[in-house]
Amino acid sequence: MPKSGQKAGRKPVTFPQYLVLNAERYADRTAMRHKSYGIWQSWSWAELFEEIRAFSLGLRELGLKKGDKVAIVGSNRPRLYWSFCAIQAIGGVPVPVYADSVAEEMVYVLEHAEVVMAICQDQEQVDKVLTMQDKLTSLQRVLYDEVRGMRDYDQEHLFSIDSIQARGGEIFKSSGDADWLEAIDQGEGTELAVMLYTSGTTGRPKGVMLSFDNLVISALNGNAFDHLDEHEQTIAYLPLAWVGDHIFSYAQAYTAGYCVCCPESPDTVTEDRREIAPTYFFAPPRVFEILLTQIMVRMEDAGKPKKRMFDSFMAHARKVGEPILNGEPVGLADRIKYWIGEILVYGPLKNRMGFSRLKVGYTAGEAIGPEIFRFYRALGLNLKQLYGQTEASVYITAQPDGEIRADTVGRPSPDVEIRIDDASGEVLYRSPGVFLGYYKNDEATRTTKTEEGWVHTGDAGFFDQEGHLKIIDRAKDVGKLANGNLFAPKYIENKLKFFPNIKEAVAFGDGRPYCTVFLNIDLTSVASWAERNNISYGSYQELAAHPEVYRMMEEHVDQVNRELAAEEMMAGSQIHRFLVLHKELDADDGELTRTQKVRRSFISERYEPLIEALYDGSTSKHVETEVVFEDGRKGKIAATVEIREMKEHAPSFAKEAAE
Amino acid sequence: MNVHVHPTQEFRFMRPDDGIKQGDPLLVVDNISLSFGGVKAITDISFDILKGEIRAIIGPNGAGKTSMLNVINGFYHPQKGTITFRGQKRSRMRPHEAANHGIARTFQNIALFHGMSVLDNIMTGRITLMKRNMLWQALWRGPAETEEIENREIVERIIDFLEIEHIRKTPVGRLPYGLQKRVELGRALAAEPSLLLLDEPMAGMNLEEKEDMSRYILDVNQQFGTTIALIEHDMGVVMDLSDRVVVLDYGRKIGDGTPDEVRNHQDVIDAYLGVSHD
Amino acid sequence: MLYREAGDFKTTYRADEQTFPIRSERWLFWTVMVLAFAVVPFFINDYWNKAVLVPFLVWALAALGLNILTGYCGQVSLGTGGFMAVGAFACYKIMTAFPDLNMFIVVVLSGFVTAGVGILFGLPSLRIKGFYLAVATLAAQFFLIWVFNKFPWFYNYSASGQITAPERTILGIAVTGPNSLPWATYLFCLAIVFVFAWVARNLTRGRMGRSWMAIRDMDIAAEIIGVSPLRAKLSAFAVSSFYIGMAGALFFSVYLGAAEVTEAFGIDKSFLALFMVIIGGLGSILGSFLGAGFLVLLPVLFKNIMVNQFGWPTDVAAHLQIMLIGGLIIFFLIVEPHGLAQLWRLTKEKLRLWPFPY
Amino acid sequence: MSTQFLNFIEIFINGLMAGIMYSLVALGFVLIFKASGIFNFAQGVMALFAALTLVGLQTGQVPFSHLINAIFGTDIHDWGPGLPTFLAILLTLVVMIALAWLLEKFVLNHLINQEPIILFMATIGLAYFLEGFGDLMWGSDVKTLDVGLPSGGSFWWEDVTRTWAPEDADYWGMYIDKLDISATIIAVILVTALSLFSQYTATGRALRAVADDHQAALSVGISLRKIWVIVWSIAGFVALVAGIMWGSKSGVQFSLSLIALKALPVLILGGFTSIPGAIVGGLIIGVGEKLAEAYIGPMVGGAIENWFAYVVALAFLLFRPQGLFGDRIIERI
Repeated sequence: MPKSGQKAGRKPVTFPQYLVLNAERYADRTAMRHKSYGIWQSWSWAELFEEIRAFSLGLRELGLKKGDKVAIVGSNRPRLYWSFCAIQAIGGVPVPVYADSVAEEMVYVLEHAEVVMAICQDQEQVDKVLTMQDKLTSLQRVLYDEVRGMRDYDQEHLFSIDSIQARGGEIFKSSGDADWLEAIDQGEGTELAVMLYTSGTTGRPKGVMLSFDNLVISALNGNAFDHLDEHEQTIAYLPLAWVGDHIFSYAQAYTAGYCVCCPESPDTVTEDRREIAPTYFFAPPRVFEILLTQIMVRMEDAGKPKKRMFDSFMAHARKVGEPILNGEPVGLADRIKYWIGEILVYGPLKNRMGFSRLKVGYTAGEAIGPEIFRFYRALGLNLKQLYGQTEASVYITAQPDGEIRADTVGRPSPDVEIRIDDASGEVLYRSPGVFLGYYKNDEATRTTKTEEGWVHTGDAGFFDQEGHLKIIDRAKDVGKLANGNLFAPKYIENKLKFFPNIKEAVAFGDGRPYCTVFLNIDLTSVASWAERNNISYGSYQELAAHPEVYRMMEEHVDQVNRELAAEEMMAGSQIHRFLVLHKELDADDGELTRTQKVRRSFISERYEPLIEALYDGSTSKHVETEVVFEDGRKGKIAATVEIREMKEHAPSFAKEAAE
Repeated sequence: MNVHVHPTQEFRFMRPDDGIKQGDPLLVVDNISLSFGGVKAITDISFDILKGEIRAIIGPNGAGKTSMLNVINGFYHPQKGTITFRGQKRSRMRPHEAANHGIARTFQNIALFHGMSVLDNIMTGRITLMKRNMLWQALWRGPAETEEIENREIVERIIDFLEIEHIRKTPVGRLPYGLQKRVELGRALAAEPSLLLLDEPMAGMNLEEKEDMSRYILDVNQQFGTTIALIEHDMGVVMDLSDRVVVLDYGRKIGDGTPDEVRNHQDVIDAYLGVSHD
Repeated sequence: MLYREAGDFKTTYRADEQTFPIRSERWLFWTVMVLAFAVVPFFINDYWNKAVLVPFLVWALAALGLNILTGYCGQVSLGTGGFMAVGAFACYKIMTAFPDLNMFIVVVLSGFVTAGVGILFGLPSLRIKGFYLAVATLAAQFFLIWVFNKFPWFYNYSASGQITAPERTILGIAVTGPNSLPWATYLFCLAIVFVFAWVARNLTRGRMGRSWMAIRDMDIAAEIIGVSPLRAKLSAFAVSSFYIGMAGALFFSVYLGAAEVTEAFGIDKSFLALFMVIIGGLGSILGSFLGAGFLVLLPVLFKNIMVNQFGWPTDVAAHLQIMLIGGLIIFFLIVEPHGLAQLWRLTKEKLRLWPFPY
Repeated sequence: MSTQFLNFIEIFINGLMAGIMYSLVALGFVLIFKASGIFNFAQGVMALFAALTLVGLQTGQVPFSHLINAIFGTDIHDWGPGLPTFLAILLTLVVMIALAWLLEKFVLNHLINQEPIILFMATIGLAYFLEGFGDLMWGSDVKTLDVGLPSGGSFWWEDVTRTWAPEDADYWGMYIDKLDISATIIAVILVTALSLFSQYTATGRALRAVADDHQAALSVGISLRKIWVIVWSIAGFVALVAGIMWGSKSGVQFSLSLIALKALPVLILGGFTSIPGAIVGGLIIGVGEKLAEAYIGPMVGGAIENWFAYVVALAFLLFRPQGLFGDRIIERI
């Protein structure tokens, strides 16, 4: 039990101070769990305090000083989380690193941050660090969590966390922790708390410096916004180096005093989540998408009656689930049916996914498909979206309860000011969470953060009628049609890609008279649709050009146009003409990046004749395209691609607003 | 107060002290002969196994390798010769007594208990180390449960060591072959043996599984200091793993020494060229 | 579907290894127990007691015993009837020799006597296996019945050769003899079955149970990893006989009241117990109860339908009943050779996965 | 020769003859176990069922008359004078073959690859079924079976043996039932026929192949299902013969099915898979039992024949676990 050295009446402003406070106010509450050796090993806040104190004293003994940077490399394991606080208690700065990055990538971060110590999870990570030892002149010590395989390493600057903690324990026994607590007490909110390197899409990663104030105030605001308290349970499974995990699994946990659970291994997250049933959960849209796909695939194999029952209740949930969740009035009969569905379908589904106790779930990072989003909401899960950045300590906007829309990212978070740049449409914000600056990169800091503290997000967006922010695209990609209307290709493409039948879409229109798109069908999805509808085809090319497929695509595009027409900013950029590409866009052909992102400029060059055809009014175009086959041979495929004309919808936003 | 098992605490699956110094003979096989109804399986074989080493027993099919292991752990009783284990000359001994003395073993054809889960199979390996009598077990609460949990903790370390956490509660019958082999190694390790006998631990495995298994065997030997005697067909594996090799052919010993010595031994070359082996 | 396991996680090995690891099952179990102990006694009548509940409990105990030997240790026994007879006669002798002894103690002592006999007849299992052993246990069956028939000392030289249970009490309440009340006999049996089912669970979950199962699954490997076949097999025989002996004691003293050995404990009883174990599920404690319930209730049901409803002559009904039971057994073995317990497990799996098919 | 010795011989011979009867039942077990690995507990009930059917056909009973009367309130029993013995036997055989076929189709075929204990339990279920079915079909009253075999003591043998004793002895000659003699002769014929069948016919060879190695037999294209029908038919035939013998001797009633229990010690003695074992084992048990009954029985109060055979078999097994004709087991791992 800590002897509080807290200055009387002062609110804690650093995480070590929160640790001291929690060890008092929540002494017996569980602070952390880790599934290991088959059970959930647990630590109360009081125990956590002792562990971290021993760790911290050991680190100090090892020579860690105020201001020293320490790299943390590994997956979500308790001791790596402890090391954050253990380092900060001495005044050191933790620098979490993406564990899956290769040695060359890691060396840049470690070198740039001038780390003096590296705390690694296991032999694999230690090996990575040791291979680049000669480049890391400042690195003096390497610590490791798991001893497995470390027996043969006898370098004298290698230590197990165990031995460090044991040493720290001895120090505490012999000379107590008064000076250590004193040092914690001295901590100021303005001090540098952590450095998070952003994996920028271009150029070298930048070290975002966040102060205690940034993190603590953001965390407190986040807690208040979603009414999170010490009763929450969350599961830590996202990379330590990612700001979201740092906020959800560290900052908010310490400030609210809730419990963070570490899975047994990255492979068992699903089972572990089911066991823990978190009350607060974050996942990128992809995770929700995969979960939904798994559900649907497994239900496909269910017996007929069960499948019918499932479909019927899911349809009902889509109808009334969200209104019930939002507290809107719903008829008694519908409520009863929903209640039966809860017993038969929704409840079991939530149970299988481990969401039975979910209070708040968040998704962010990319746009989530409205169907996917609605599915979870319909089940009665309070899934919301937020918009955030490392530079903002996550929170920029978030959806308040009861105001959930699939296509917005919500209202500005507490204490956050937002403005939209008139010229470029770029979103700028100012908040207590705004970072101190990029480490050793003043130039980048200056271009991102204005004198007044406004930060450029790089994203273009606008507020809708209700005051919700809508993000449309990266600001630099947003263009204008020849008639001056806004053209946001990614926004249109995303809308198209939400249809399961469309795998990829490429929109054109910058400086052109109207918007046109290339479409790529999703083979799996369309093939199974074809099978159900007795449509025979011999090849991808044949299927893609099938009139029925075109008809289906036409419906999808029309649907998107209707949606665009309902939006003030977008109504002008409806799709006028489209075509379905005769081949799948492929990274082997250079059309996609290795991470499956569209390389727009390359495609415009390669399919120049097709783009021209989209604008010259022709109804079909013959092309020959060079391709690389799987075995590396090169060949040509030729096809005549049909082009369809679409009808434009009259703008309907005004009408909707009047309703 | 929560109880914690630290993943990092050093752990050795070995009886604390068997009175033999590192490098001294742990087991001495002296002049053993074994026959079944007149058919000779083993003829006058002598060799020793030193504490801390990995000793390979190789030879073509039918050379008497498995019979030799069966003699060592008391399953077969030789007509002639003596076995000295941990300095004590051994008289006729039942296999479970040999197990009690610290000899554990895996089998050529996996001999797991198919009605039980992975966890229970490995727990069964600790049967010689669990002592609570029937009365305590009938009551369960108290000593029996405490003993069970203590042993479970140790077994969980083995599960962690062999990286089979995800199948902990799966019935062994549902596992693929390679994993079953691993579970069997776990069951043998659970007995904290002084001497570990492995009968073709890599038979029927693909390259990747073989590499994994080799790593486990080396780790067991190095991390826990367990003495290992293994039979293996894959010569590459034998040469990589073992400290010393004994070669049998038609129930006789034809070679004994380091892998290099054995590889160049004329009799051994003949034996291996003269017979087809798989 | 009914299972809600999310959030039901284990922080200790004790919690992880408990009998009902799933919360809802714990609830179900204790609800059933409360019903059995606190509700049923108020509604019980003589018919339900004698025709259904007591035979169910007694046979559940016997099946439990046989399941330990056959289901857990893999030693097939056809001597259950004989061992029940040992329990019954031990009970009779103790009851008449020590009239003041608490009936609970009498039953347990009968169990111990039977355990001793069981060890004796278990000795051949060290040499012979499988069906050979099964046939050998028949020797026990015939020999024991013969002994109890031949030596009048066992039935206190009564003229009829029958043994008759005198009235004995627990806490002043009669549980045997003609004056015992249904609720008392029921609760007496229930308490014994509850306690010893719990003991059986304890024995099978730990070292002992694993050594039995190791012998069952692969006896040679078991011995090589350190299981002593002598201890494992004989302890299984002892424990199994202990349970069967208690069941025999209850069968005689509480259920029948009076018994003639060849009639009450014939080989058909051995088969009945074996059926219960197989239909219920080998190596499952729950299975012992399900099997006993099934085979106790089925004849009652048949009899009610054919004699009471259709008014058929009893002999025709009896023949049809035997035939149907035989047929049902075959049917069950075909549909689910691992018994009702496995059926329960599969259903549970389905419900846990609901709404998913796998 | 002394009277004691003559008595001994008489007991011995009677034992041998009783043993033949045991062998006859054991043979049915062995045949099925060899071909399918099933320990057919219903063999005894099959004999009972065969005998019941035979009597029923012979005497012209209406099958299921009790059940029919119970349901429809009618009062029918016989349909006529009955069939001639030969025809009745033939028809019973047809019934037994039909039974084998039905059994394969509805039971065994669904239990392929199950553990032996499950198959064993299924045969116990079958025993219950057949017992109930037989009783329901033909009634459970004790019936006499007469197929025209001679019965009663052999006076000729009595006369012959009387002369062997000393003149002054109070000896009336050995008693041997003629029925036992015919049974012995029939059993010998049956065994010879079976051996010839398995040696010299294609089906017989297939049977042996299956017994040796199921997998191999399957791989050379022998239909397991066909084999099973055949082997169960043969077992049904053997059961019929045993049923005739036992039924003629002691009447057709439920206790007939218990002769199966008598055959079990024969099996452990002779081994589950050996036909000579079944025969020699049967003889040993028969003789042992009769001798024990005569010489040990009086000492312990008699009626020991129920268990004595088992004890003999058991004692034997303890010294030779593999049975009389089994090979020594070398355990491998």
